[in-house]
Amino acid sequence: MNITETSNGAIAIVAIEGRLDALSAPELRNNRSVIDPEKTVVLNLEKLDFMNSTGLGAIVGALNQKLQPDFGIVLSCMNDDVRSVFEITNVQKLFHIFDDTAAAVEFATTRQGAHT
Amino acid sequence: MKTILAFRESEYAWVHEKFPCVHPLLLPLCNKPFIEFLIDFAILAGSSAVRILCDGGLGEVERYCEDGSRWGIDLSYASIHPDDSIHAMLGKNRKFCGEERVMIVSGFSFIRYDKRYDYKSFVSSMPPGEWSTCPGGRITLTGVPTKAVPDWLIADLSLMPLDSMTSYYQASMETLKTGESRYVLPGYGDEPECAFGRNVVISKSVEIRKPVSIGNNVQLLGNAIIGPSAIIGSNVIIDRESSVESSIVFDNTYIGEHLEIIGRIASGNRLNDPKSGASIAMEDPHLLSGIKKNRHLRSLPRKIVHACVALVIIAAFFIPFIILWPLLKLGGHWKSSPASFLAERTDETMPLAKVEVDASGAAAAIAVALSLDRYFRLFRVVTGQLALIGSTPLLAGESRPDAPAYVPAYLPGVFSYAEAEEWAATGGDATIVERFHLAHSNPLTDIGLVIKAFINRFQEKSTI
Amino acid sequence: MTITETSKIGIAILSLYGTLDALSAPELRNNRSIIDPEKTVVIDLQQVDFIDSSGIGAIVSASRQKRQPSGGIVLACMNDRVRKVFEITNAQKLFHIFDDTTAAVDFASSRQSASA
Amino acid sequence: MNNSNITLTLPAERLFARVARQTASSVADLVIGDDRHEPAGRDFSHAFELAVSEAFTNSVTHARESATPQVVKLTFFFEQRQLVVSVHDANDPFTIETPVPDIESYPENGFGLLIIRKVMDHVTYRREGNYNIISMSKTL
Amino acid sequence: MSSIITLTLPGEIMFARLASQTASSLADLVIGENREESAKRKFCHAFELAVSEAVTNSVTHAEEFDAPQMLTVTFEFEPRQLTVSVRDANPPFSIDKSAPDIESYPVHGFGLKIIREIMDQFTYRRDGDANIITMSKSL
Repeated sequence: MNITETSNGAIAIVAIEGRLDALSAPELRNNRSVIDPEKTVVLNLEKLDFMNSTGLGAIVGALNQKLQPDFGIVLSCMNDDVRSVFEITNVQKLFHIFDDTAAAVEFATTRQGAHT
Repeated sequence: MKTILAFRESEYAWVHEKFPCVHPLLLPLCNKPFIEFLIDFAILAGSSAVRILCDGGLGEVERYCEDGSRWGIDLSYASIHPDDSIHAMLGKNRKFCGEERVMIVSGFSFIRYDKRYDYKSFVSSMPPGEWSTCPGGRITLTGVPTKAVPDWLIADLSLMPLDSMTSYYQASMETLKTGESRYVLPGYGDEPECAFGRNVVISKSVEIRKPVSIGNNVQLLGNAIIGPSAIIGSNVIIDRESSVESSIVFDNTYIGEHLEIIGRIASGNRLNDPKSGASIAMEDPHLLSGIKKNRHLRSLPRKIVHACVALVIIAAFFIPFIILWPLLKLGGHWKSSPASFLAERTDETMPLAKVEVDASGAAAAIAVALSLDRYFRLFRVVTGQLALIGSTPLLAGESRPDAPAYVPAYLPGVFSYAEAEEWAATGGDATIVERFHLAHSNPLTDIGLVIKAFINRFQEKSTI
Repeated sequence: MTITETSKIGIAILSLYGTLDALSAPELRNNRSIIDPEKTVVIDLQQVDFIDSSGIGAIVSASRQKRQPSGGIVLACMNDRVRKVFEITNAQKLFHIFDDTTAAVDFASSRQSASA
Repeated sequence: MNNSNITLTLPAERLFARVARQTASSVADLVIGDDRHEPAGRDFSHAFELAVSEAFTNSVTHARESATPQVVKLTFFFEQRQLVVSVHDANDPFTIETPVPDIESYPENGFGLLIIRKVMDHVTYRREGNYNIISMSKTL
Repeated sequence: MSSIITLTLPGEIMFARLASQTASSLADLVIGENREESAKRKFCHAFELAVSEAVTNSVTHAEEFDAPQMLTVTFEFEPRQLTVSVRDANPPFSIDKSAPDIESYPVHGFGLKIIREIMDQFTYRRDGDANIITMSKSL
């Protein structure tokens, strides 16, 4: 799995490429922006081919550590396979999910602005 | 032009409670699931792509609608939060919307449209904003109209909230009455106000009163009266002398004999009164019960239970068999001829000895009373080829009984469920009883039925 | 593997999609345009995700059946994985290989009219 | 992943060649870890995909017609940066010293072993009881 | 006709990925009536996900009891159905029916719920001192 990180204002955009499972989940858990409780992160999942429940646990775990549980992590560009794992476990209720990364960043920026 | 269909779980929570067996968006209206009416309307309005948004799970809807290729459109799914405004929803689906005009149908409501109107040009000329509303439901248009259209063009429509069983019943009956003139409905042949699905078996003495809609794999038996205003789902069995009038019968429902269902919604073993919303659970499965894909039937536990009980019977009757069998064989009373019977798997047959014991002497009478004529078949239960109790084995030549998709039609057994009934069920009735038990019984009830069948054969034979 | 056949100015274009191995090679070998010795065929390999010796064998045997072997089969849009196997087997020596289908078709039709 | 042994047993049918090669590619991906996106990594995995596809297809084409379904067994073993895959089958003995096919004669077969020898660093064949074992290895 | 395919691998976390990819490529060979691409892709993803969960479970449980052992994944391949079973030497484990509730931001415990949702049949049994999870789905 490859993680590439960019940022837009105060928002960190973390793009995950490849497979998110028990083997690669630690890499996401130890990502600096993901761990930082104050940092709002947009997780761009466009190039994520496969995710299982351990991967899902890593993303939910990351949200747990955010000060803003409502929008600390915003998700964008999920494919159908990944979305089905969120829906089966009902975890999609915990996240705001966008089909466009720019729109997700805008949403996160407005929410961040409103809160600080 | 694109369409977004947005729903919130809270809007259809009542469906989960009243009809747990179906996903609310797949709730049948007449003979089509609710969501298909909305997809048809989106296509009529000129949509090339439709996206269904929901704050809950859409798994079943996705399994049913898949990628929309069946309607020639691009169908996708996404999740939203319950408190998302229309603007927020559009933001979350910016890539989907793109620059095109988007029609957003939000709320769990039924769209009364008429397929004869030209909604396509109507939609492309309307200014952005709200098109139609009802309590809890709204159709909104975004983007700029693309062409001016003469204002004499009429393409009216109205929204009706589906917020309770009463409104659902009303919408269903309305759809049935207007039928295929307004909506895109399957199953309408040359007979007006009558829609029939595939594999519908109607006994000659059944009376059909229009308007009626009947689904796939349905069996209507002697003297049943269907209609007027009856919506029958798929995989339904309506037994003799029953009548269904201005009522809805959900998929996979079995309606027993001599039952009058008037102004009711029957689903599984529940009978609902759409006016009061009250619903009663029918305890006696013979009266009303749900037919669900009987996982017990072919599964391992059932075969194991049958095999164990068969072993017990083999052991218990070993001594009488060893004594009586040679006696009868020598005396020429035991006639066994090889024959081949239909096996459980569709295209297979199996060799099985046909045994006749002419109960002339005392020995023969006892042998038959103890069902020893079927002793050899018990070994087939141990090997799993035969069930201990199931359908009467059919000769290879006979036609295999077809059955509603969910209901297993044929499982050859040493004993037959028909033999377990108090009154001797033969011919058509036997198959009905067998089918009923095939659909309902599980390993434990089977044991009870085997004992009953054995006793019936014991009394019946010994009384000759 | 699926084969979609189109044709342009009398040249048959076979676009292959998926895997060309021992299991799918017969499908290519029995294709009508491939068998017809008079027909010049452009094979578009862009969507081929895997080819092995059976695949190479099928393409080589196709050109054997054409009246003029070196011109009968023209290959287009080879990705790296496919080109590597052609190079290992030296089969690229037997074919004219283009990175664009239209160019391949123009070449094929010029050869066809020249030799007709 | 060091000195661990993975085995995959498949029926000797063409249909399963894809499973054999995709499994080989997955094992190779695991061995090279995250630099699977580098060209070197992709070549390493593609090499095993090709080698296993060829070896498996050979086993299937020469499989004996017999009542008991013939089986092909693959074993993967990784040690000191070298991945070794061996293919076991119960066919008649054969040799891997086949001549390089002369391309000008438009040959239709014989490419298989050529590809294996080219993409793998080391290829050996041995007979064990009535089993053929062709083992191929490549160093990272 | 049904063919048996067996994959034995060491109980290490990286091999959950290998097993799931092998399962997916086998699922791809199962022929369904409908030739629809999306239905086939969903069928493959179902096995890729289910086997990934099952093997990950086996390996993570093994780590708890530090029992280094081999896992055996057996596939029964039939024209329209695939059955896969995962056998490990871990001590017995309980499959609680309840899925973790969502509000408590659970981090694990989803595995079995996912398998049950996407597979047609799922059974767990003990055989001697081994656990055997069996899952099947038809196209």
